[in-house]
Amino acid sequence: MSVKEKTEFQPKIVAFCCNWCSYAGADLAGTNRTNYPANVKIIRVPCSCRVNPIFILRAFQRGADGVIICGCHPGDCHYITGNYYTRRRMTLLFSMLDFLGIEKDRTRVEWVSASEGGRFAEVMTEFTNDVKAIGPNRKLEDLRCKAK
Amino acid sequence: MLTLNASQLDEFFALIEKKRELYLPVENKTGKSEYKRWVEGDKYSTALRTVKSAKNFFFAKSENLYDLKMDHKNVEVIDTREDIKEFVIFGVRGCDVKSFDILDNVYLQDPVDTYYKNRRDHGLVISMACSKPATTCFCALFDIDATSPNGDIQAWNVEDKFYFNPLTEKGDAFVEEFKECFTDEDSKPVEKQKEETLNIIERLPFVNLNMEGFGVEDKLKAIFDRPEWEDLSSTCIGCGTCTYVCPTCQCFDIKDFNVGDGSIKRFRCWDSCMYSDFTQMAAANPRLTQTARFRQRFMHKLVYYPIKNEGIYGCVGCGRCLVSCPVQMNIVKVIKAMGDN
Amino acid sequence: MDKDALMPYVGVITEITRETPDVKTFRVLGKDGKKLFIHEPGQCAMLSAPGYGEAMISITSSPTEDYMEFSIKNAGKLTGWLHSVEVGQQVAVRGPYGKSFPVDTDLKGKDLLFIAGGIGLAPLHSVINYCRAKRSDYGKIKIVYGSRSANDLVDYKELQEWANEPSMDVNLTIDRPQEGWDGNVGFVPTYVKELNPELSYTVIICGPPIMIKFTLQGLKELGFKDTQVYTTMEMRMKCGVGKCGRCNIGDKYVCKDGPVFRFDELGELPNEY
Amino acid sequence: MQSEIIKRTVELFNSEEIVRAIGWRKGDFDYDLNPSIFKSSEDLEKNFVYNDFSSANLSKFLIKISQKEDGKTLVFLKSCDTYSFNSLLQEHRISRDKIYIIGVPCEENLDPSKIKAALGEDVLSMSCDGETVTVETLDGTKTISKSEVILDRCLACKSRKHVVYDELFGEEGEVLDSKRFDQVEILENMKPEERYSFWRTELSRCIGCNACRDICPACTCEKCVFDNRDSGVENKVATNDFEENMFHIIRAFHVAGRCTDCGECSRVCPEDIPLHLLNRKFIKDINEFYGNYQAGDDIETLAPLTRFDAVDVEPSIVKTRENVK
Repeated sequence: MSVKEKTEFQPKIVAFCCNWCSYAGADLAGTNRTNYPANVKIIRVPCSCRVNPIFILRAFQRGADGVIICGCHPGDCHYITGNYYTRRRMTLLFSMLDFLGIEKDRTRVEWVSASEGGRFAEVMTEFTNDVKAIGPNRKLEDLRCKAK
Repeated sequence: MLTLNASQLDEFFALIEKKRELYLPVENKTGKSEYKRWVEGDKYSTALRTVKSAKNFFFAKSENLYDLKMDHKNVEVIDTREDIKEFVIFGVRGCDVKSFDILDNVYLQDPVDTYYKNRRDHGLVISMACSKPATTCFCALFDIDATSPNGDIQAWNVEDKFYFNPLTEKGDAFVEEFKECFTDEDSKPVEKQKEETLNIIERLPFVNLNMEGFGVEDKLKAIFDRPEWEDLSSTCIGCGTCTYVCPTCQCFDIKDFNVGDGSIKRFRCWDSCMYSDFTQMAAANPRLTQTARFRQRFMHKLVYYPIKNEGIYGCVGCGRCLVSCPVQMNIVKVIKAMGDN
Repeated sequence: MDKDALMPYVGVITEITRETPDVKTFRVLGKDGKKLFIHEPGQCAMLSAPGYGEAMISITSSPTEDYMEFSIKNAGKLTGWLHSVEVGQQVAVRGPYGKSFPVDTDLKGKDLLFIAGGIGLAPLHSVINYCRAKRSDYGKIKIVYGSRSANDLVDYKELQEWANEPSMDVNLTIDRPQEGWDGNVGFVPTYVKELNPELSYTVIICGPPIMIKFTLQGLKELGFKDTQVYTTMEMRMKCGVGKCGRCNIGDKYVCKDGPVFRFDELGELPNEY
Repeated sequence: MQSEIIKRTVELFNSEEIVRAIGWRKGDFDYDLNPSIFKSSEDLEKNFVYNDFSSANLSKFLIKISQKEDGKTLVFLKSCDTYSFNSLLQEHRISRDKIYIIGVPCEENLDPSKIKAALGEDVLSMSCDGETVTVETLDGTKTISKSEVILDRCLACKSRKHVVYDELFGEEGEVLDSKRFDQVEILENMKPEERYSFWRTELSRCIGCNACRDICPACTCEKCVFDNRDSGVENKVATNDFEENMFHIIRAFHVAGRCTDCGECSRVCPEDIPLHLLNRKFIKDINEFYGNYQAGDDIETLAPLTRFDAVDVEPSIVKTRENVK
């Protein structure tokens, strides 16, 4: 049992977090000492709509097993409308990734506000477990980045 | 002449594959043929031409040159070249075989490109004579005999028999190595097929094209300044299709790929003179317009290359650009507009 | 397997001198303290750093020195990085590439007139110092060098040294008047005309294309012939060995058949440079 | 039809209404017409061809030409090309007042490569007379039924209606009830693994020539993201699977909501990759999620990715919807 635990797959998760909500939410999770998986690497963005589809693909190229985008709840965008655009773009992008046969559970968008530290931790734990369940990213990997 | 029954072909391939890597044209999903590493069950495609040429075997479409590592102030250069296994390319048409000579003139001249040479040394070319040339073929224009192609071993496919004739030492050794596969038979059917094919070649639409005026130094500027370039290139979309399907296009780009752990893979990949960032100068890009870039490609094949290489043109008449160009512009139209046709 | 021409050596930057606000001179030696390779005046080398790409840079130092130097203007990704590094930094270097100036053949015994503008002095620097080291092989040496301002004059110290040598005639000019500058003010082409050099000179010119164009016009008016003028060209290169195709002009490759051209040779090429 | 078109265009040239025309120029064969600029009525009379192989969508060439200061340019547009034209107009890439459009009627175009695949490579000429295609080869005359050799994109024609023109030849057509999403649905109904291997097989043939991008009337950026040296995604030739996948995902994404489904990308692909399926997937999703939208239908409606609705579906719908496996 203990051997199995040691060799358990630890996914790399990239979380693009909006500066005005979920990034602060992550901070809050930290100050509240709420645990969330260490697999998550946060990249701060000024708004969830700053996330270009290329960023997501590049994250997979560089070894991410899952990519999550966190923004303000619809209607609460610091820039008024940014996350509405994110919503459309990501819906279409994720659908396209699915169309190419890439696992649906590798990508996610969540709305997490600055006050939702607990929810941030929950979302990250859940997402990490989902990605853990589907295993390492093979379909969008770049072997050059995985060697050694 | 050495022969092999078509029914024994797969056996022959299996035997080669045991000792070397074997590549040959195989029909792909779309019904066109492509070179592919042979695996049990693959059928040799007798299609006239593959979509991509065979140059990839020697001039790889992308390859790692070396790795670089930077650790603080230290830089390390890591040679990543690997030993290449002996390989065989089966079924290369005469035009593509000739294209290897054209690439040799670039890559084997001083300083020798070791990446290219390494593959050239380890590859054996079994060519295949054409029996049904297409109306878009014009290899005869460049003195290529499609019925008697070069290569280490030349081959013919007449009905259900394959005939082989080694041309080089390498070819002799190969034939010797696999001699139990062949029987010796009369070569009359080959001669007959050659005659029939030559008969077809004479009736091809481009057989009377005229290359006079190209490839000579004193006409360089005259051709360069021709006003026709503007019209010919007016709808060129600047993609790289012609370059990448062309068996003789030889330009490449060198780039760094950041692996992310402090090391860099410096690789080279095919590049196209049709792209706007191909030639650059600090002061100004000398080829700012698509017309200039279009002209560069054809001048290179028809004028510059022959000046540098004893009159050999940088085109083998394979006809791929006639089939693939998105706007149906091609070297034949250029030759017709610029030459004495 | 033999070392491939595309594979670089590792060199160490042993000295960095600031020449002007945006030009630094880098001394590069092998890890063993020796020169990486032997070059001829006017040849280039490909410098690179992991992740910053490669750039063809002319070798500034004379072959007669026991080191190799590059004067580099901060202009792009790689050169910007070079300007940020310190002594001891290693770099990848391959070369030497290209044709040199014909110092031991056509130029031997001739009077030489060097005309340079801005960073264009860098490639000529190698030739000038070579001629200086073998002074008796050449006739008179005249240098005309111009820049935007006095601060932008590359190798100012060395220019003074050259000027102090009785057998060398150094003429400096800057584009606009400047406080503390008592030399000539004006563009290089005009200054060359004013200096009215004798026709015995063989001219070696390097600088911005516009300067070359007008200087050449002026020289022609003075009676100079194309066969008397050499230049060295600049173009972005990738392989440096005449294979990758991007520096192709007419039937010449700048990296291999150049970068040094005599003007009558250039005249035979299509006007794409 | 061709002679009528020529006659009218010559009139326009003579009345100095137009100074140049962009059309299809006669090639070495019937089928290799190249898009070209005609600067005089003489040239047009001699070399203009409109036939079953005039497949090229001429609208994108107008970007470069309509920037010229002098005079009007005439362009021949088939019904599906007019959608691309409207799209360009909407994005201010061309100026309408410098262009004169002649709408030309379009029956299905023919695919020379299908004809060659069926009848051999030694084709000298091809012509279509209603239902039968007659082909002259070195071996003699052969025939084939037209239905077998129609260009793929025309098999799923979305509209025979010209949405913009100054002058129209033939009857006004209609928007068709096309089955163009059938193939997308077939893929959607596959298992993800099957879809992945389908696309790997297709995309692994990609030679990185950029023809799909360069021919696309919706790809009009002055500097493409794939041409940006510092983007980290720029590449001439894809080096591995990832780069192939990425190029095609991003290419399709960048035209999502703007693609009129003209099918030029698949038509010009030298490797016959069904690139239009990627674009159609986006169109199908957009119709499903945000209501029916046809890019180029008019020039007022905002493209779906440049607007939003407060009650839009959440991205999680990709996981939960039932009609897609």
